[in-house]
Amino acid sequence: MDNLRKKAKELLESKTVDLVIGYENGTNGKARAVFIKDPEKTGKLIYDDRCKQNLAVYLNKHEVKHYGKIAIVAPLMVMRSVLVLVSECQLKPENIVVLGIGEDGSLLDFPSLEVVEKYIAKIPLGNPEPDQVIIDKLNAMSMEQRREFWQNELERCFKCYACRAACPMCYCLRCTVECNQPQWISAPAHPLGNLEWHQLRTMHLTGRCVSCGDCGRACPLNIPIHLLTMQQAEEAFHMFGVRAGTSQKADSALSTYKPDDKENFIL
Amino acid sequence: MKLGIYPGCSLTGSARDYNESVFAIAEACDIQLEQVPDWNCCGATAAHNMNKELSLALPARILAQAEKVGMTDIVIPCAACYSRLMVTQHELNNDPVLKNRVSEIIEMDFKGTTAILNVVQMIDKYVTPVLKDKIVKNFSHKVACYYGCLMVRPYKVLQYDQHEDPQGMDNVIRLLGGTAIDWGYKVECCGAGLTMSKTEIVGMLSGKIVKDATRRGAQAIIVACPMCHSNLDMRRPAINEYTKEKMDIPVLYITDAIGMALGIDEKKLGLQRHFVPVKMAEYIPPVPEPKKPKAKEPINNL
Amino acid sequence: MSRIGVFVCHCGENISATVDVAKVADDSSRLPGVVHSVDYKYMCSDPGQTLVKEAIKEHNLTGVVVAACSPRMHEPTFRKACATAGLNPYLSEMANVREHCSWVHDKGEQTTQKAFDVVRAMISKVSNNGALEPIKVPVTKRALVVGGGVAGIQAALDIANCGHQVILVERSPSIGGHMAQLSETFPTLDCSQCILTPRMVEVAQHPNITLYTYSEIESVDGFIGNFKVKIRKRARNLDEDLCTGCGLCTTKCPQKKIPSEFEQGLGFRPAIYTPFPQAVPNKPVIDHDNCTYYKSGKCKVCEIVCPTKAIRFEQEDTILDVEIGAIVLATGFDIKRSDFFPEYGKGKYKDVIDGLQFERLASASGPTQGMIRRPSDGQIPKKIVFIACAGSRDPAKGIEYCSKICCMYTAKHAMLYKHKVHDGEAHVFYMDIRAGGKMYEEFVRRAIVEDHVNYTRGRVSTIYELDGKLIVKGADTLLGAQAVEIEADMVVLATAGIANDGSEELAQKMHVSYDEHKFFAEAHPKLKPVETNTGGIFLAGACQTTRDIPDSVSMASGAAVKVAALFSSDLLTREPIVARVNRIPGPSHSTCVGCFMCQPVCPYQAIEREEIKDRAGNVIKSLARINEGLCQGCGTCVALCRSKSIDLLGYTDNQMHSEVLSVLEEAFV
Amino acid sequence: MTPETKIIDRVALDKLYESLKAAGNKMFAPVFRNEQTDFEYNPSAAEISYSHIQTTQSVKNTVFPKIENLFRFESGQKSVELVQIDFTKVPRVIVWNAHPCDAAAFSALDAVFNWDYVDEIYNARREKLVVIGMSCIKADENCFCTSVDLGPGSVKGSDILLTPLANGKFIAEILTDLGKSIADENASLFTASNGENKEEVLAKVEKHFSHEKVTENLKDGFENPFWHEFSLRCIGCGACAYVCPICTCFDIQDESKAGNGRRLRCWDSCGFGMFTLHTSGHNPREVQSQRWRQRLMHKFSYQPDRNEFIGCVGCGRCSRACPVDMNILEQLVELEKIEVAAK
Amino acid sequence: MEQFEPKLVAFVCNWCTYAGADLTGTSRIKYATNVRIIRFPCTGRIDFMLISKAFANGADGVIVSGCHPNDCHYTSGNFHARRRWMSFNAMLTFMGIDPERIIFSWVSAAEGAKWADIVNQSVEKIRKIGPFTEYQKLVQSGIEEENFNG
Repeated sequence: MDNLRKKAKELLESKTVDLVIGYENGTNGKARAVFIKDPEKTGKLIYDDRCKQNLAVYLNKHEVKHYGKIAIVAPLMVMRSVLVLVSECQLKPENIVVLGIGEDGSLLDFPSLEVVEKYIAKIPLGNPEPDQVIIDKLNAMSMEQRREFWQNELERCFKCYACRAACPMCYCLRCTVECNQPQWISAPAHPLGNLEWHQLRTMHLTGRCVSCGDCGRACPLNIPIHLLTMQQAEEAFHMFGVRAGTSQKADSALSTYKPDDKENFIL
Repeated sequence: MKLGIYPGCSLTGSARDYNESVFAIAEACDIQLEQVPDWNCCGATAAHNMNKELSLALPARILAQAEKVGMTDIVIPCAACYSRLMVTQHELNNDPVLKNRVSEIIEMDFKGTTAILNVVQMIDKYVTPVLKDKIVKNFSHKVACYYGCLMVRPYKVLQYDQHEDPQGMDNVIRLLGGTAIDWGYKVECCGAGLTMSKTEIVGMLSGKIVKDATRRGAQAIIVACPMCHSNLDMRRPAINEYTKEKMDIPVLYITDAIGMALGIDEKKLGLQRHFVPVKMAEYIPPVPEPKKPKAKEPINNL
Repeated sequence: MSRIGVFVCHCGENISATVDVAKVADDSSRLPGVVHSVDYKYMCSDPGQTLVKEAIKEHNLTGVVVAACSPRMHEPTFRKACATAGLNPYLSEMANVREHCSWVHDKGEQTTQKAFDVVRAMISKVSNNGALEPIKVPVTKRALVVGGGVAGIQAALDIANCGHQVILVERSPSIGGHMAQLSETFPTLDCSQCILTPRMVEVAQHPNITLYTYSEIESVDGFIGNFKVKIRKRARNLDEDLCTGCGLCTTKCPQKKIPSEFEQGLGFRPAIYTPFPQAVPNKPVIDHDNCTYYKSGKCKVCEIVCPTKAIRFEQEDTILDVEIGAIVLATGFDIKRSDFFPEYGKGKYKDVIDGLQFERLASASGPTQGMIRRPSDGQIPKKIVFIACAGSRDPAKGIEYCSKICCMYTAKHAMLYKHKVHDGEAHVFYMDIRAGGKMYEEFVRRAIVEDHVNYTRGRVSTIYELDGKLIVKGADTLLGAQAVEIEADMVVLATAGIANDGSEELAQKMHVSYDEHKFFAEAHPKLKPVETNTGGIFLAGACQTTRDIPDSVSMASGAAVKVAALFSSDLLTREPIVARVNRIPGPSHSTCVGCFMCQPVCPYQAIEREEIKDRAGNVIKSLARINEGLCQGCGTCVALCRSKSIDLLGYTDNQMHSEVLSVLEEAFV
Repeated sequence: MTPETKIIDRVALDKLYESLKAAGNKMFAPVFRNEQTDFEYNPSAAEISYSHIQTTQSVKNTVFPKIENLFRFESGQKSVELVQIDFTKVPRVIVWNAHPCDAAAFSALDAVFNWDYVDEIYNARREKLVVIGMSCIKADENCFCTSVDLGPGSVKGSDILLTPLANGKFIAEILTDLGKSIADENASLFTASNGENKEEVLAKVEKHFSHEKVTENLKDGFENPFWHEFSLRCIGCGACAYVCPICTCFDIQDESKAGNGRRLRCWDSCGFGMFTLHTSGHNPREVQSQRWRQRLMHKFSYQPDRNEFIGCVGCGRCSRACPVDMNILEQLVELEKIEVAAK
Repeated sequence: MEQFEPKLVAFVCNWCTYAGADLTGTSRIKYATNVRIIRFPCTGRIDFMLISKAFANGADGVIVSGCHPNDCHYTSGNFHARRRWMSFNAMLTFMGIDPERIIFSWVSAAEGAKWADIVNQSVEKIRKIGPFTEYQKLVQSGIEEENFNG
């Protein structure tokens, strides 16, 4: 943590970056995002187990982008999100400094995104264990049971779009749900509208989700929607061998193909 | 420097000499070789002819044992063992389902992260960097380096050396002050496991190897595989039967050559255990003659 | 509110026999937006079309639905009819009630219901149609041919003979390509240079062809009909207008021992040289790497001896900017060299040579004046082993494909050898003999039967040198994989044909896709073999895959016709079925967020980056833009776009959405 | 009427619930499920939670549901016909076990839905609503009812307010005629009060700030850099608005198939970027700080100004629901402190 | 009991399956009337949401068909589509919506008979599975509940 603060301070003092995004102590024992411009305030920075939010979401935010070059405290999911955002032209590599956080909480030195790529290449990627356990459980259920499970869960959704807002990959200016010519998604939060919305979100994140789980954490109604995108992340890996957020190149699962992609359902 | 070593069956039996020379040069170069704890048979040829899962499970268990005690690099002097472990690691790392299945079979977690080294790779990585200062006496001999099959093939899996014309041992010999000849049988078959059942075939195949090396003036054949060694060395009667003349070219392990250059006692290298006595005169390569311009004339001047 | 006219066709009895057409027309007339609905015997007939035209005028229709046969049949007919009546042709749609309904179902309520459902869906779609205007793109009638081998020469001549300007760019100092290096050609054994050189001269003299040799493509911008190309003309270091090609400089150059590229390293050339005597243009270039002057600052012998004082040591590369309407890529191929094969000596045995080297040995103008002599000592080899498929069809070597030309030239080589060395022995190791082509199989048979070439079906595992001989170890698979060992004097490897050096970079400059082996990719393997996915760029010859001379020449003529067709009018008219990125008022300008994930999806490289700038010129936003000249209207980008910022004209989201909803509106019977 | 105080024990309370449910009332009561406590329609008495501090959602759903069908329409070839909803069929809903903050929120909703336009369906639902409140004996760090003139035992908005006692019994304050009629119908379930004092059991909720001061500070606080600083963290979701008992923003959606359909009123949030986007492309609230400012200004400046009440009951739900720890209490405390720079 | 007649929509590409279905017609091969064909330029154009929309609007089954791999008129539209369907199928399966109701196929312009087979098989299959009540129920639920009854 001291290393992190020191490094952040250095970056701000040397004007290498204009802003540091990290975690601070929030209210009621929570950790939360903090935006530091003043090198003297880097003492606020913390990193511990409570720091779960995917800070990359702020890299899309107009007000935050405005600051210029940004250093971001980046545990694995943030690193991966940064790579996705770079690959999707939402972030210029020269505008970001990744303050990597290793699995043991130590500060990792990433002089460039290429080194981030190399680091990620060495790490086993996948869904967080507890989530994968639930996914496996769901996959072991019958189709009917799964349908019931999701119907009960999704029915409760009131479409506050916290899932969308929390996701770094949901940066569209106009989301498909806001498109009414044609009305692709039923806007009201009724069961059909909710199903359509979550199908859309899941498909749009297929091959792009970095399994951070922030959508699920953001949901005020505790609907485990993160399982949907996480399951797709695994599927994309199994089917296409692609994991999101491993390179700066634009090669996500659904915008590329292989002539010999294997499926077993097309007659 | 501490490395793991997997001896397999032959190094503790018929290839004791190889084992001795590997340990001897390791010691001379401050490499501590530590056996993989509680190792088992690699399965060799038998297992993969019978049961695929078994053929993978046996080497996987060896590797898992090494992983368990935190060995990151293991040396495998026997080319057959090397091949089996490499193939297993390659197959399992490319098939997560199979990997899980094998992990279940061996009831151990198999990660597949071990660096597996054959003897020449070990020499390249840990011996050659320190070799220069340790050479007592140049290995001034003209030799034929023989690689056989399993050290370089299948290339897809091993990705080691240029498989059709490997140079690993040739380079080591040059470094020791010796001369490595260019010959035609570097990667030919020695007859391998037919040594028991069809000795005459081994006689023929190994005979061709020994003969080619001899007629090109090699003073010794250098190998890095206990099977190759036993066929070329121990099967000399069968070879002589084929060649119709007595071949007396000795067969050395690459580690023997290094050991000799390092001045290690012959007994310590196990040379006395070889069937063909290790006797070689010194060989000084001729200084290349000055270029005759005539010989270099282009053919359009013919 | 739309004013739609519905026209239901009987198609004689083809439709009316199973569909109650009157009911369909009647039910349709009650649908919202429909102001006119009739049925008629033959809608496509003149009176039928007149019905449509008159209704458009009379009812002031804003959309037309013709329920008849497949749109693949008559869509153009009715679009034209609408246009004559003053209705935008893209405001008409066809409901397929014949191929998809009356012909595949029995007479009955369901069939009529289906016909009505389809009509209703099309009414719904057409109410969302927009008027579209065909896209007109101006065409610069000047072609660029890249590569001056036989394919490039043929393409350039064909285009030039159509009366269009052609710029032919060749990287080496002379045109001619590999064909100029060949001794004789199969299956006729006529002299390659004899048939090629007249063509080379024709190129040089053609008034419509501008030839740039020793030149390369620097960059390519623009799109079909409107390319902007930069050509780097490398310095020859002489004034080409003054040089007469007398060749005095080349004979006086003190550097004489530079391995000749043209002779495949078997002969030498000076530092100022023309690659071969018949070179076009017959003007030398100076090879800086080997020239004494450039290395030491002294010499200038060529300058001194030049009778016209044409040498220019200080000359620099020039960049030419040209406007081009169409491009033909004819950059040819290369072959693997013997050093690619460690099992065959990895290039260390001088007498293991490749096919092109053998061509030079066999060529009357080659380093041995056509005598077959082995490179190591100049002796005439008494036994030659030819190895076909050296590298080809070998996944272990990363070359899975068949190089296609080797079977034939190996037969030719063996035959030429036997013709020149009567007591010689020729052995060929092959995997299969692929001699498909006119007179090809006969040619191979001739080699075997008349010239007694020994063909052995099997691979060669290794070659090593022993006592001045090359020991070739192989297997004869037709004799039960028996081991074969031949002591040869020389070995000729029919090495795999590969993509030419630099083809990847060129493809990237051209925005042309290429396959895993770096050969350029055709637009469609069967139906668009000479087109690329980039409009206006065509392929000729072996740059697409290795091919022989007749194939290359036919392909070149094919590409030339494509160019000529493109140049046949001043404006290129394209169907306006193209994708478009939406634009909205600022500050957003478009709902596109510029993720550019659509870019790799587009098979035509039609998606460009558009930068929106503020008044001060600062880029405030990057977004995707579809180049309408390149877009072919597949719509893959549309379905991929998450923010629904791209739409496909003619198949818009609104149109497709309303069609789907409408077709499901009523319960099927 | 003059409030009466009675006592009811837990068994009788469950009986009261069941009998009201049996009488055909739609009961809206909190239940612990999916690791959270939230209101549901018609749970059984046994399922009802009495131990929670706060439910995830408020009770505004009963009068301002997340989707409200306003009317239907059917179209012929030429014209469109409207089919009105029969509001008289609105069922009686009894909010059971609502904390005082929720009960108090209804008066704010009443004001909004009757301010310039009298909302028929809202009023139809509101008239049929009964609120059985429950005083708070527990509170947490997010609760701040006392700072907005309410309290853990506040009677505002309840028809009957229950207060749990240490002995397991409940004080029942019968506050309105409606409350009285329910008590009277079930008189046997209640016993007389022995002067139990509810103040003794109520949760202690500290007063954190003066809302008057906040309102005053906000008057000139429109351009304060505070908004930018505090909202940098906000990701612009609608969670706070959706769980708020007073937020009433809505969006109108038509859903139709084959020309027939319905017009729906759905929840919306001023926190969404599209909320104020004009067709012209101009967005008066272009960035999140302006939207966040709108949220707080609306509650603590505009509404006090227009309707003379604060748009906040201190329930703390938004702070709990916020995925990024935008803590409203923290910010209000700050707002109270800031000195508005003189212009 | 009357036989259940399923409603199917077919999303097909213009160049292969639409032409193939034309050939079915020209060859006069009969097939079930339950399918309505919608023409797209390419399978790459088909948005997965359209499939959802079809179900939401009463379809019991959807056929999606285009050019065989490597035969796409636009070279790669069907390859992209294939990845999209693979992902979509995986998602539906995980959500407990049986993707059996979507029939994917490659039908070339020469496969008129195959088209008839695909339609007939699909209709039979969906007839056996029955009406898509789970989805259609979703469409009706939600609002009535919030209104007055239930």
